[in-house]
Amino acid sequence: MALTATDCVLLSDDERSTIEDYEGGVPRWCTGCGDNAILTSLQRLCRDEQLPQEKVVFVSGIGCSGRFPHYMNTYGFHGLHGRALPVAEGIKIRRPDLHVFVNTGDGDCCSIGTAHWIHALRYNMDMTVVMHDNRTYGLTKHQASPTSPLGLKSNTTPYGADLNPLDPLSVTLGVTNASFVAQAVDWIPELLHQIVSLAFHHKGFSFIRVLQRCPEYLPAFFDPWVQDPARVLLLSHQDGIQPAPSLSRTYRNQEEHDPLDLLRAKDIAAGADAIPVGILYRNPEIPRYEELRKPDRLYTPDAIAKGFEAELDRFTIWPEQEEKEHAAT
Amino acid sequence: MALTATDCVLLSDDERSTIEDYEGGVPRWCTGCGDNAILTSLQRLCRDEQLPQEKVVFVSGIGCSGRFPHYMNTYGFHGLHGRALPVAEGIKIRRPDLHVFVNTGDGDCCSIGTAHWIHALRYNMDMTVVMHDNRTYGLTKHQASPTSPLGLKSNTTPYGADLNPLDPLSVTLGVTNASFVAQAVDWIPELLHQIVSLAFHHKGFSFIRVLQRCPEYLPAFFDPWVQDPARVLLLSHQDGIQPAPSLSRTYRNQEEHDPLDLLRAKDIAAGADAIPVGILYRNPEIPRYEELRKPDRLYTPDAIAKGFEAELDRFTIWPEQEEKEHAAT
Amino acid sequence: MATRLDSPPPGIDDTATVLEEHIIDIVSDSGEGAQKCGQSLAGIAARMGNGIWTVEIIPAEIQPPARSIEGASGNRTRLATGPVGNGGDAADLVVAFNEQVLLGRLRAQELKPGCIVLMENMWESNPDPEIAASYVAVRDELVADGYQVYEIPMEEKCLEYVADPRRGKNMFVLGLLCRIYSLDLDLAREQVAFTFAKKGDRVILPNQQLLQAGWQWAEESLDLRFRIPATPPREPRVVVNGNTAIGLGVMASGMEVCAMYPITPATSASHYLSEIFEKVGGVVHQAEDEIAACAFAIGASYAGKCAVTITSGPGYSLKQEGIGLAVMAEIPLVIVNVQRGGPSTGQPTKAEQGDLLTSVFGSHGDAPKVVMGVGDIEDCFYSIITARRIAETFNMVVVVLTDASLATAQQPFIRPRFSEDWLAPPIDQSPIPDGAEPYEWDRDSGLARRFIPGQPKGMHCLTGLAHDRSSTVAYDPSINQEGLRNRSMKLAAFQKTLMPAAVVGDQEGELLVVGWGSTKGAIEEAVERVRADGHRAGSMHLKFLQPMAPGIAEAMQRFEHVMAVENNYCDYVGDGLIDNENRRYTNLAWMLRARTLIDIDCWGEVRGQPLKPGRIEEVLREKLS
Amino acid sequence: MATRLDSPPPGIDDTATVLEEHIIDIVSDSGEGAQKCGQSLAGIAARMGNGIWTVEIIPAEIQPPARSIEGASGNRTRLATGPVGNGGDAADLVVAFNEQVLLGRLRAQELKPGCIVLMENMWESNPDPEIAASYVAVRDELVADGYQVYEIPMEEKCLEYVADPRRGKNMFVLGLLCRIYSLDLDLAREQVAFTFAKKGDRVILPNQQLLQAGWQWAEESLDLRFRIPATPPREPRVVVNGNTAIGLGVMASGMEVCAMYPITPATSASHYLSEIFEKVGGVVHQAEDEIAACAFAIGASYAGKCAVTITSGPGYSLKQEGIGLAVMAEIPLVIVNVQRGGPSTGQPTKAEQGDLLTSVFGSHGDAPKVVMGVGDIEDCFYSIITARRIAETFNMVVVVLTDASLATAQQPFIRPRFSEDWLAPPIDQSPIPDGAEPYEWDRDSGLARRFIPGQPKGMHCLTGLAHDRSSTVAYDPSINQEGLRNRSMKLAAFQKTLMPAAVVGDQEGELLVVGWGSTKGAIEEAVERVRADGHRAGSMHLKFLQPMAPGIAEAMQRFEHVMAVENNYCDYVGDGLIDNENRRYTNLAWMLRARTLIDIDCWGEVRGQPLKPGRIEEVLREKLS
Ligand SMILES: Cc1ncc(C[n+]2csc(CCOP(=O)(O)OP(=O)(O)O)c2C)c(N)n1
Ligand SMILES: Cc1ncc(C[n+]2csc(CCOP(=O)(O)OP(=O)(O)O)c2C)c(N)n1
Ligand code: SF4
Ligand code: SF4
Ligand SMILES: [Mg+2]
Ligand SMILES: [Mg+2]
Repeated sequence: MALTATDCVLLSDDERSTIEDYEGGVPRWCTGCGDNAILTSLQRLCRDEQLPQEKVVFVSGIGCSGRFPHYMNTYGFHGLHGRALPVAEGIKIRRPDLHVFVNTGDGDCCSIGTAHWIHALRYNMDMTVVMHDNRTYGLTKHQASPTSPLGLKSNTTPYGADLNPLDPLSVTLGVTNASFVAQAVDWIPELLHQIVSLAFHHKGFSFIRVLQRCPEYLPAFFDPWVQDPARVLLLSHQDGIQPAPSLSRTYRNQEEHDPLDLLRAKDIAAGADAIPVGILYRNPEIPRYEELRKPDRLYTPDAIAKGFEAELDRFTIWPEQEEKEHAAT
Repeated sequence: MALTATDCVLLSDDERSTIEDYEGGVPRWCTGCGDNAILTSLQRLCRDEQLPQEKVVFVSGIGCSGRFPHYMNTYGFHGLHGRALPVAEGIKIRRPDLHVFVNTGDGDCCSIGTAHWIHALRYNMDMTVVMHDNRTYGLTKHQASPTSPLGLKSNTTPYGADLNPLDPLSVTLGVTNASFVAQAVDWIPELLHQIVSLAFHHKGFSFIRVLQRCPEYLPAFFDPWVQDPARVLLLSHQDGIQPAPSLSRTYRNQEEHDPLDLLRAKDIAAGADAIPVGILYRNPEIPRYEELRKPDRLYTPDAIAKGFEAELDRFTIWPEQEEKEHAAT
Repeated sequence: MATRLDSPPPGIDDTATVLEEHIIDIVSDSGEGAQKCGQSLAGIAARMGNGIWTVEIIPAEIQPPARSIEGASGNRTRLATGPVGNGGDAADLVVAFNEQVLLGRLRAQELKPGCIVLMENMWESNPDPEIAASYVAVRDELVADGYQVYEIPMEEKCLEYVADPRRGKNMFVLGLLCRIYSLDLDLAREQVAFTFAKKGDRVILPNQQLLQAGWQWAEESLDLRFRIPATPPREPRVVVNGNTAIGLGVMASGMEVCAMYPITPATSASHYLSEIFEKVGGVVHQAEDEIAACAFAIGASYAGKCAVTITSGPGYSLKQEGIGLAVMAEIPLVIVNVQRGGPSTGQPTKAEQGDLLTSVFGSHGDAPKVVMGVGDIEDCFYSIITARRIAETFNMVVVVLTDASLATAQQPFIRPRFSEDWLAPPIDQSPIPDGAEPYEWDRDSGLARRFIPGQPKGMHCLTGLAHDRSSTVAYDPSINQEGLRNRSMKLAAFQKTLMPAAVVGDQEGELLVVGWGSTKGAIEEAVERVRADGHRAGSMHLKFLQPMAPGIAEAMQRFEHVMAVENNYCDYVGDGLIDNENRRYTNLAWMLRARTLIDIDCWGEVRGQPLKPGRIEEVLREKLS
Repeated sequence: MATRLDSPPPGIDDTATVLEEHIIDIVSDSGEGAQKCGQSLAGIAARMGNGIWTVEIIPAEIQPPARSIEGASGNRTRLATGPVGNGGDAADLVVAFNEQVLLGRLRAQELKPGCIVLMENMWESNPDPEIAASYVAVRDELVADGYQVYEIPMEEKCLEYVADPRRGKNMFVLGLLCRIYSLDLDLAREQVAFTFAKKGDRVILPNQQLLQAGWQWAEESLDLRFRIPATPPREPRVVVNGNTAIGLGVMASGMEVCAMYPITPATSASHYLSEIFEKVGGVVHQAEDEIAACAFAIGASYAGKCAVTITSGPGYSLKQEGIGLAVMAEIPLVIVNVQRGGPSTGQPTKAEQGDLLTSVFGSHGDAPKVVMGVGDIEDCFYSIITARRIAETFNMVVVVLTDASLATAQQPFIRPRFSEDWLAPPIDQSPIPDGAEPYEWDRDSGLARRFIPGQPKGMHCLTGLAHDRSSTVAYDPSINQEGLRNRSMKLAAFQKTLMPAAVVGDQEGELLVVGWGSTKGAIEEAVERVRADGHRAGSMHLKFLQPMAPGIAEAMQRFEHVMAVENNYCDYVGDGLIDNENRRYTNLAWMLRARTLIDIDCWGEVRGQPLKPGRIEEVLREKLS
């Protein structure tokens, strides 16, 4: 009855998976929520790449964004607020066969999850991380998040947010071993998808910040950018996104940006005017933690038995007779 | 018997405090430990500035560095591993009269305390923060820290640390609202002291990373830099450190660096060769959280009573008669 | 059940059936305003002098799909002649904006069999045949099952006044209900004005019109007339929910700093506080996480500004290390835990009392702290004031446990009279006398005077390490023992100040029910019901869970049986593999069994809802049989 | 006390006094190698077949000043004819490298009155007159108080062989002690070779010379001759400390991932594991903090690689939220808590058993998990294997409680024979049968088969929210109740597999002592001592603290008194304001009182040290009088 792994591969090769195969429960986000665009893009990616559903794990924290895995027909891990990344690392460390995706929110990632975010960048494990940045706490009904704009009136800042928003791109680019940093916006699905694909193909930790509309709590907030393409800066490059001509006609504000140019990336991120969309930084040379920690021998009962006996030998007091025998072996 | 605050000020004005006045218990660090140089510098600072001992609070986490407050004859708060910064913020928020200092280690700040570090930069509260970066866990007897050099053999990395060290300067410079970022080394006490003084006078969150020798666990690690002044890059500027001529003769590798130039600061931080010493970034214009949240009225029983009654009014159901009276007032 | 009690006041239609109480549910899709409708109804009744208790009906999801069973959002109002302390058992009358949310209430057994049902009737003519059919099916089923169904053209009627009837229906229904329950229309108009005060006349006037229209329609087309006699209040009262009461308590307690991180269902307390605290010079700090919030509060308290941190389950777990530090260093700290369904993320919007044991025994090592439960809305307010005072008198951590049911429930209570005694004196900045030490533990009470930064000659280094009287790190074994003893002694000293535990109902007899927290009203009501049948029963509600009031064991010994009733989990002997050797008890039962050695039985339920008096009554009857 | 037992083996000097046991302390400034000396001594004795127990004497500070009372660093070895399970009461013989560290032991009452004292004599001629005077004063005081003081020219003698005598003294002392205790010099040489094996002959040879020199000096200049008869071992044994045993246990249990964050005293287990785990394909991940370590372990376990996270008090508190998630989502997880002095940072290097209640009741909401205590070194090893198995069989969190005293104590035990049964089968990647659901809870046992990523047709979304059998978020109240019930049932199902609790000593009588964890040996010894005086006493040591073995109450009922003895805090009635209504009990006493309703008394101490049999004996005698 039980099928071997090879059987399964053969089985699934028979028929190509469709988008529907990756669809889980009916999404329960608000109408017009940018999370829907992200969902579509990732379902498309799975289809494009024909990922076996059982080999895919979507890991999330808590938030509207945290609901994401429930809407995928893959394995999902909807864990704790802020802790998606260390869970994902634990999954990946000994399961290189699994495709690991992470969905996290601006609060989940940049507030309670900050430490894990910084360190996940440093570990550079192979996973695709989407930060749904709606610049508020959606699920808990509108409190300021670290990326909330200055002056935002929210339930915890009824007189307006006091602090300048944290810039997740600048922070990310400051972290040693960051290997893939990109920004997308939910309202240009074509580029979102290109970015998601590039991220998926990057071997390492790919961090995508998606500016995501939350019509429920920040209804008109992104309108100025949505309505004025000049306020979006496309970062095109042969190693980055390549907007289709039709799109280029709308989005004329473009810069040819080499994803290997870290200093320029930092400068672009720090620029206040236009929203950069594209790959800010990509460096495929940075080693991955799961590779660095890859076992150089197989974890088998035999290996364990051997290693264990060798360790015991170090601490053993042999009875006189056995000692001699032991010494002889 | 009780003296008013003014009395105390007058009293202490009588006599200048000496270094000894700021000395607490006998330091219990290893001989040659760089923490001693930091202690001396901060005691000197208190003396130079004639800070009333009772108005000074040193807050620390856990680690060898965490012992710091015990050696100051001021108020001290030796709290939890990684949590010095939020404790310090809580102290400062309603006590602008207190001078708050924080001592934290590379593990304390850059590992378990990462989230608080990033957010403390963003809050930009007025305090002087010294990160004792010995690039290992001292107190717990030598495990790798995030800043440990690649390949370091430690108790948790017996076969050598796998990851490139996190660069605390680059991370810090990537954070919105960072207002003062500096680097010092324990073996150039003159500059350490200049930097500490500049940090103290900066109104905002001043972050100083001090490269600190740990002869116990990394005995020769800093020798190449200690012995070769060319491997230290002094960042001099009229708004930064100004090395004395004698020092300049030894440390010839200097760069005139404007602390307002953030992009150059990032580039310097990212440079791998020489250790930069000086002020990388300073921006006195960034608002401070305790100022932004300063009460615009005094917290007095009267004010509370008034505010409270006004709130109750919103929810009160008056008996018919009183209602009329109430409406009349 | 309903009987005429007395004659109606002049001007009031005397055909109305006089009731002692009624439970009214109003449910809609979320965003349709059923909550506002119910709250306004309760407000009007409270103004008239009725006892009320409101319960929010909250969907678990932020945006549940429209017309879904799990999406029921709204409000339950229990309306009575006298005071009420809980939301009661099931609805006598339900208003539903669509048949799906109605089904939700039905399935959840929240409706009394045969109760009155007022349904929006527009669905029958919905262009989508499935919807229309679904409406008809539900209606017919209800009628067949004996419910008194009334179909109401809500949307149709509202359209006569407003363009978007989805935004006006709730006030139409309010008018309808005011007529049904013979409420004062003038008071109702005032209430509407109050509800929309912030939005101004542009919003108030059309809503008053809708109110009037609802009233009118009921007057003309409905034969339902009830009256629940009320005693006009003689003292001013406030009507707030539990979380607002907490916010008011923080303001009135003299605390100056609240540090928090958002989490349901605690957050609304912080929302309210964010709005009001600055007006009196306080500050609400939203930290990067709960650990930082706790540390921030500790820092502020250490610096002399006693602080509070407000959270719920997961956040409470994260604060454990910080709590231990405050205990060890004897820093006053108030922690409010608005409990929700656990474990883990559990049921964020649902009621449970599952955090008692973790509050008492949480944090590694021996970390004695005061733990108190909150029994009703008024108690939410006063508990915070008490907690601040205990925290600062004993330099101690005080945990205040409330829960999701109190968070959103409303109940009128006598308007508090502000007292300066509620506030701490201004922080002491006088010099410390020579020779005094920062932990000068009194041998009997364990108490020591706290040194506050800024006090000359008080310099010392506070530490979470074991320390001696001078706050120096202690290596001597006996000093460690001394420190632990003194911190424990403070609890005993505080315990000596407590009044003996009081029993409500019979003082001796067959059954004593013990409880704590938000179940107070339901337990007392259930006990009253079995007493009404001649049983000799009483209830004891513990305000302090650690330490506990004196006299508990004596009180218990006066009864044949003792039973803890709690809104948390326990096993039942005979269920599956459960026997007396492995049964896990409800939270309070654990503690009382250990303390009193009395064989206290327990009953607990974790259905995400406040315990109902009827369900408790059943349990008591079974125990008594 | 010391008596001749039998004749010496051939070749052994028959003037030696034959002893049943002796306790030998060796203390120095930290870094002078007293620990190595003691461990080697124990190793030699163990090779000869003596029972041994070693206790590390650890200064609390990383670099205490030289020659300081708090700086005493070293080792206690209890050397006996038969097996020993604890470090005993006080030293019969102490070797001190300076008089200050000696004073430290004296003040801590660690020396038997009148015991043998071997002192380094060089201090008398120290150029610093204060030092010289201090030495003389201590020596004279000891002599006056009746101690048998021997002054030894350690440094002087060592200088004949090595340039830096501070680095050789310990082996000189080892030689001295081998002679005094009539140990086999050849075995001693081998032990030295083993100790310095990593460093090669360049280090081994001079150390062997020093050993010889010590032996020689004792032969010529000391009249102390003891012999503790030993039974040459017939089976191979291993001598390791508790933390090494844990590391070995992890390796042998089939776990593949250990995620940790450094913390004393847990870290040395991870250090050892870091060294060995990779050799068999395992990985030790040092996370950024304990929260991440716990989450990482959960991720690995979820992915089919059962994981362990190792920590101590503060780290354990931080993991509470993660633990709750693992409980809720039924992810197997082993957590080792090497307890230290609490609360808060407390006493990082000191022994305490203060985390039991927080292990059982920690994490908000109802979070049932298995909690087990470790009784000795061998148990450290096997407990981990058992824990992994329980975790994976029941998809449960298993907490293993050990402590600072076991962490560094050494005791020989029979070399384990590796068994493949210890390992889990390789992870299941076969397709899930049609219709199967991820939480197919068995009604009686609560058990469900776990789906592991990679299994075709097993796709589902795991969640920490309340969920139903298909892992869908549950809004239905009865599903929440069902989930909590099933998670609790698993504990009951596991409980049914436990053997009844065994009583050691008398099976009925005057007094039953109950304990758990590292106090096992000390309690059993104390009970033996009072039994030797004719008292009828027994002891019961609980391995499982949650759930608990059957038969506990029955066993207790056979005794007049029951008393819990623990290394954690409790109040005492009559001390200060303490009475029966506010007394706080030791951890286990709390739980047993609640479960059995038997009036269990308790005695607990928090002096940062393992409990001593002599102190327990006193307590038992008082209870028995
Ligand atoms: C430990 C903990 N703290 C707080 C919460 C409450 N909480 C749930 S989601 C959330 C924030 C969500 O914001 P974000 O991460 O931006 O996600 P969004 O809903 O906006 O997608 C918070 C504070 C929680 N579940 N757990
Ligand atoms: C919650 C918690 N985790 C772990 C520890 C153990 N611990 C104490 S200090 C320390 C690291 C110290 O390293 P660092 O911050 O670099 O300070 P240093 O000793 O090097 O000055 C650790 C892991 C602790 N005390 N608390
Ligand atoms: S609240 Fe905002 S983020 Fe959440 S589902 Fe609605 S629109 Fe999306
Ligand atoms: S261990 Fe290192 S950091 Fe700690 S006191 Fe010694 S030298 Fe300093
Ligand atoms: Mg968000
Ligand atoms: Mg360090």
